[in-house]
Amino acid sequence: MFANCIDRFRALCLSILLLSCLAVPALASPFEDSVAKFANDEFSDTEAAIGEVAASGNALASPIISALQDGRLSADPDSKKVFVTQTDGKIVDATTGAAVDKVPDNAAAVRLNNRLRRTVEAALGGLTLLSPDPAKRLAAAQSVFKSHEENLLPTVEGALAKESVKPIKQAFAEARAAIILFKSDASDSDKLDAVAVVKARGDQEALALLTGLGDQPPLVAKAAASAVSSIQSNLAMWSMVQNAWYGLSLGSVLLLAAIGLAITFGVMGVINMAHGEMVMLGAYTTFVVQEVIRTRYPTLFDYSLLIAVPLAFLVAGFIGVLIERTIIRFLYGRPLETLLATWGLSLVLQQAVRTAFGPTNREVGNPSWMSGAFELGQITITYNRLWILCFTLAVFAILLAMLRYTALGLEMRAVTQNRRMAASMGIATSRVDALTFGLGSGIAGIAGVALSQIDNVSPNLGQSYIIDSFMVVVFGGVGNLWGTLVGAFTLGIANKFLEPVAGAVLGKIAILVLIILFIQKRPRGLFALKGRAVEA
Amino acid sequence: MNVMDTRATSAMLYLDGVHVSFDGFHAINNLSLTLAPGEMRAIIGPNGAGKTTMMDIITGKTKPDEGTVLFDGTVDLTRLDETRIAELGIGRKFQKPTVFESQTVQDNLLLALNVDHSVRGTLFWRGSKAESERIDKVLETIRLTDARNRLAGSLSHGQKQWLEIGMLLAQDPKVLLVDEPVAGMTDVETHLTAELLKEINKNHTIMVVEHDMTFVRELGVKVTCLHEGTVLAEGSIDQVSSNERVVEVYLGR
Amino acid sequence: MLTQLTHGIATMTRRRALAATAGLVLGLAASSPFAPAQAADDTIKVGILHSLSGTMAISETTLKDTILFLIDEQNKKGGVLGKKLEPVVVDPASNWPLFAEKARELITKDKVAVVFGCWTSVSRKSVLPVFKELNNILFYPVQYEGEESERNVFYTGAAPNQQAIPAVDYLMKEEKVKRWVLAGTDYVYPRTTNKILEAYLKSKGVAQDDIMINYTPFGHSDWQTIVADIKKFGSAGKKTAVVSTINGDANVPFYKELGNQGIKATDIPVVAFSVGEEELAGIDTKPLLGHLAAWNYFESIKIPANEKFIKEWQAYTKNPKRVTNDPMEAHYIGFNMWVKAVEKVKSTDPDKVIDALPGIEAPNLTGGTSKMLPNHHITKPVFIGEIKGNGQFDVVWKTPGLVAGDAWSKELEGSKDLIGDWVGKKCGNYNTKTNKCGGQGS
Amino acid sequence: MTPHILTRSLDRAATAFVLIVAAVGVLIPLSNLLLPQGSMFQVPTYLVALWGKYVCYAILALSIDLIWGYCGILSLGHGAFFALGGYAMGMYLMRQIGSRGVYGNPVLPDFMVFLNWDKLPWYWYGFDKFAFAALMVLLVPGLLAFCFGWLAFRSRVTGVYLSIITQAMTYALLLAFFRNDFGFGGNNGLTDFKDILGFNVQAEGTRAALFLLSCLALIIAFLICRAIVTSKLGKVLIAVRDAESRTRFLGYRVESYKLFVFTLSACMAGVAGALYVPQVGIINPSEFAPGNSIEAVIWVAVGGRGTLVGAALGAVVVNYAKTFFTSGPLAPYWLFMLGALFILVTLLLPKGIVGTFNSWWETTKSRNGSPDADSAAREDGVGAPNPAE
Repeated sequence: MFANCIDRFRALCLSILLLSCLAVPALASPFEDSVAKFANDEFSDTEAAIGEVAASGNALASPIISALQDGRLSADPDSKKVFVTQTDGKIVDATTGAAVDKVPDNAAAVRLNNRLRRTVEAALGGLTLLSPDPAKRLAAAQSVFKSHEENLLPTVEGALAKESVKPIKQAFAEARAAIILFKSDASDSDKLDAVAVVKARGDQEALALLTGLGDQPPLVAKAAASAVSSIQSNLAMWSMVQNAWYGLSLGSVLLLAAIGLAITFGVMGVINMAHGEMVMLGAYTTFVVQEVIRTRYPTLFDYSLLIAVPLAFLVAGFIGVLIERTIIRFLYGRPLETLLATWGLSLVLQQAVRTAFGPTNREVGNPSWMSGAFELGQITITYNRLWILCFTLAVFAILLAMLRYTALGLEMRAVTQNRRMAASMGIATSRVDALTFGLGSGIAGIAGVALSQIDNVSPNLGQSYIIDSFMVVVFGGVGNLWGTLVGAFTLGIANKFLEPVAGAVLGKIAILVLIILFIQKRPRGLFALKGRAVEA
Repeated sequence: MNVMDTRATSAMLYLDGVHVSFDGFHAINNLSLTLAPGEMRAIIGPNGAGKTTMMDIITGKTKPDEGTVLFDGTVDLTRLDETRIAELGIGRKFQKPTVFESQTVQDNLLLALNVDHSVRGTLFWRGSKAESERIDKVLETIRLTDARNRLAGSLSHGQKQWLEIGMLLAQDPKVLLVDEPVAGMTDVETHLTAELLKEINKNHTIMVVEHDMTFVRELGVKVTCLHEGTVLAEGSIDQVSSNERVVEVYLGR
Repeated sequence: MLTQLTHGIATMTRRRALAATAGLVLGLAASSPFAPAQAADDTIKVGILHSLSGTMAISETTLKDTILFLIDEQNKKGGVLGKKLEPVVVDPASNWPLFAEKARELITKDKVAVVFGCWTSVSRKSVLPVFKELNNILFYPVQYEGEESERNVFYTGAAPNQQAIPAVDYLMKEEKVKRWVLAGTDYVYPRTTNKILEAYLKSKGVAQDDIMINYTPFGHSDWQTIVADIKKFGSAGKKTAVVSTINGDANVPFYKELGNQGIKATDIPVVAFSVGEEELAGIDTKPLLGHLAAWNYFESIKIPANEKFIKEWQAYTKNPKRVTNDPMEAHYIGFNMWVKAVEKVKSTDPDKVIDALPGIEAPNLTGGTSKMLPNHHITKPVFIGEIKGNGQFDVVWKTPGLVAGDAWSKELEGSKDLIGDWVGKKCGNYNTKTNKCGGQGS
Repeated sequence: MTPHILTRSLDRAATAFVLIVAAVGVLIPLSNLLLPQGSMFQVPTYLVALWGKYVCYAILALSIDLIWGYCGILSLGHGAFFALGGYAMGMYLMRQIGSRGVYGNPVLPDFMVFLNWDKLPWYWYGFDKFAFAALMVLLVPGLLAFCFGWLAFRSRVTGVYLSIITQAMTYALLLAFFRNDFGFGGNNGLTDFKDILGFNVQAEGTRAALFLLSCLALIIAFLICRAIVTSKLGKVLIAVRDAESRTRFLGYRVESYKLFVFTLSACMAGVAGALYVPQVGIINPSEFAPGNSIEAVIWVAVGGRGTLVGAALGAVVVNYAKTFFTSGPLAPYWLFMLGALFILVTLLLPKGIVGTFNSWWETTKSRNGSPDADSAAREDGVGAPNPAE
């Protein structure tokens, strides 16, 4: 009881110190000693230093540890001096807080490994539980939930009592429950309450916590076991939803890759084996855009993809028009020869990119709005996948609208349905051909922008999508954009429901075999055009 | 046995209540038609009247949604595929002349001969005198004897039409379906074709689809006018061409 | 020529045509491009057998440049035995039978003294019979599954005991990992490595339930399900780590998915055996901070020899950003060993060089001296590096000394009694139980 | 087969082709074995292996030409049959290694030992016998082609759809053979062969014999193809190629014809693969890669689709070019050349080398008023295919 009081008192002091942010000069030499350990470049010393600094109650503790986490803490191994580079670029001495001109030349950033990173997180969690920034408090509560450091209980409880923001309060309650569950001298009833709180959380981390409890009183163990099974069955249900989402996401990638092909192959009947290379060119356009932005206008990085989309469309579209004018137009009505010529073309384009950009992968970064994930119920939805899905549907809708409502769209449909008639009505068929092919290629280029966010940007990028794209278009039914849409999502979802059962490889084989069998049943795909026209 | 059944069993071709639609478009609508053995029938009708689709149905290329299609009174054609129907003895000439362009005239006829059509049969085939005599005869009939070694693709349009008719002869079917045999022909050729068809009709049942009214008149046979997938009028050429509805939808003005 | 040929046949009598044909055929077959090039006597030819096109170009092109660089450096020093080295570059185009064909061409037509080449195991397997038959030397610079020791091949990359096992040891000790995901691309190297690791983990008391093995096809790009599975497997309350033998292009989408699904190295660390500086150059590494790789070399190792090598390499390639990696170091070591062996026996005769190589020592780029062992593998230090935000690795652990490469794994039933010894026993698969050359028998 | 089929099939060009191949088949091994090394006309052993490979590719090209050039079936998965034949032979060669493998296991191939398999999977039984393996070389590709073709042709899957599903087939097989669990050595495939029928595969004599055999196989395949394309069956095939539904209306069962040539062609591809494997020393799943099959189709296009000599010639020319360009200073640019070759041939020489030559020959001859212009123009008894399918 007495110890508890002291703990609370200490926590109170700590919180006052942190809240007021008073730059009290540290008088205690133990703090200096502790900080100096950072300069030893030994993980064990660094670990000790973190513990001691965190426990010191010194106002500089939090800045030091967060600097350590971000790699802004440097140490001079000779003088054993440690420096904090603040986020605004100013440099201070870690032990005194006094401003310093520059870090000595032989100082190096204090190194961390994963174990230390966890220690830092836990320490920082303890230190920022009472931070005025709600986001930091939430993060702190979550890191305490994971680390369940017993000595943080009083701080957590204090924070819990004061917290007014509901989700954070909930997080504090969960953090407290986690600590209590691991506290050997907590009462059974406290522990049972804690189990209930954790069970209510119901996610994989709750599951991890409950399954990792170790020895517990029988009553608690029983409650934990039942909580585990209930969470597991709940999660199993969610995993179905998750598979469906993954399927949609994979379907959107397939659709994106195939949609340009649905134009060049589906509408024009040109078997364009260089389609994948158009996708690749789009991805490389993104790379170039990002490179320019990185070196010239770093602040615009988040807009890089928005800039890349029209550029990729233009680049790939232009090359598409060029290809149509120089190669494809001589091969109309000879689909299989087009296949061979475009295959040759794909080799040339690949090697050209390999020569220009090198054979290795190129880095295309995710803008901040495409990084990370959010939780929806018990499934994780990553932003990049979500955006790609939205983007794909948007491209699809725009394309559909374009074909239906614009003059070019009308001309395209006229030319593909009856070339001679269209020509005699004054449509410049060769111009329409070039533009249609350019449109299909341009859309492939756009697809490249999106795919650069989830896949390699290398000369081989296109190869990995070409077969899948053809499967999607053929499965959906040539000449039918809606067929391509349904085909892509069907294949995506089927793949993702097969994968957990059969594994990735067998799942893919099964899909291929199913497509082969399906084509026997419906030789012209899911949404085949009927009637005499198709025979022509 | 009622009247209908007698008609059915005695007919060479018997279509009754046939419907077919493509994506909601009714190409054939309650079509009923009977072709007696040895008859030659001319089919006329505007574009989209369903003439070619009707031939597709008879030859097994298109399956009707409902209705009866009988051959020789007993054989249900809707259950058979093109090959089987051709084997039964229904030959067809296409609207657009379809010959094997990269093969010689002679080979085109050879392929059409109604001899063993199995893989084995053709692999170990060796020509017989009877066969070459028949080919010679057909070549003479279609006036292509001099062109026998030319590639079919190098023939003129009219010659291709004739070659295709020649292939029908070589096939020696019971029923010939002839789709627009004189399209693109000169007047002389048209006349000769009419003569030729009449000659063929001596041994075969024929159904001719044609737009050329002069030609149809020259044939001098019973005429059926189709419109929107159904029979509009039937009778002699004079009867049909004086029919008000026919004039309205087809002959016009 | 074709015209002449057919024309000729049409006009000449058949017998004369035949004679003409015979001459032509032999002429065609025996002449260009295979007529032995007039080898200048004052050079020693070095074959470079790395794919410059196709799927493997991504990794192998750098190694071609490395050897060209090393040859260039050696020639500046006056070459070998007073002769200049002359590189012969061919492109096997990531096509395995073409590897064999090109190896044959290098040895027979170009008469190279040694070949540096191959990346994938299958390419090495494909050229192996050629090197045995024509008795030449291959230096193979990539970490591989082991289970091989051939007289004509020198393995300068890591054997499993020089990479996989130390990495697992590190995770057990430093990270207290109790649960293991062995994720790999479905081919021989991951299969074998995982077999070895599974046996090793079990010998350390890890239960079967705590090991999850997963294989994916080459170039797998949709990792959503597998990353979710790893996450689920990791939520069993025990510290979990992923040991990744995922190969090549599949790594980028894998790491991107890991980063996006928020799996941090502090939660579930991933230790990879096929991800080096070159691979990281294609990824934004900030979300990957703290994930691990085990190699025998890292570019970030700060010793003078390495810094000099990097500086010269970047100057040679005229690219100040060009990275270095482990297989490059392996070629560096192998090349220097070969030079030393040639100078020792004063000949490039393969038999003499092969016999001289075991025992040869050459400095590596991490401050030690590697030695060629009788089993044709070398001694190497093992480093564990954590990925940093700048695409480099931070060395967090290393073996106290150099580890000798095992040709045959001690952990596998089939090979535990085998050793390779080309010095004493003159045998690559000597059975220490039966004291016989020729494998397990049974 | 009755003799008249043979005699009919041999016109002048065909005879010349057979004689050339026979000359190559005899002279190259003889020069390799008998002439002293370094002699001007001595063909080094590695060239024997290289040309052996080309000859196998020529057989594959013939098999593709038979179905594509004469029947209009564009298979983008013919590499699968080639590889299956190769695997059947590879399995025999693996079993011949016996206890000479690195682990010394008398029954299990090395890769099985190292994956801890304790017994041979059932589908490896019998492959220790050459006769059985030889049967499988024909049977496995043939059976797969038969099943696949039976399904596809009966449902009238044609043109592009057929091409794409053949590609799906070979891609599925590629993935399956990559799996180590499948029991064919995974990515590494089958390699390190020692003996074939008791002869060392690496011995010069064996190589020479294999080369001779390959040439013999090429001649036999050529004669079979000639016999088919010059028979009435060949005319039916061309009819199917040019106007499939017309052929059907003449009463031919088109699917039977397609099935027959497709299966036969797959068997031929299988034989080519089986001869290829001992000469290159490895068979691995990358042979199933869709790109390989497309390339093989391109050989045919380059040489001249619908001319058997052209197909064989195309295979040799393209692969010779590949060998030539992948070494030396041109190595980094060879893909440009290969790609450009494919584009230029389809654009400028749609009939391929031999097809174009034939046309040229025909015009020259008719200008000179030579009486038998027709026979030269129709070197294989038919006109060139109509490029528009």
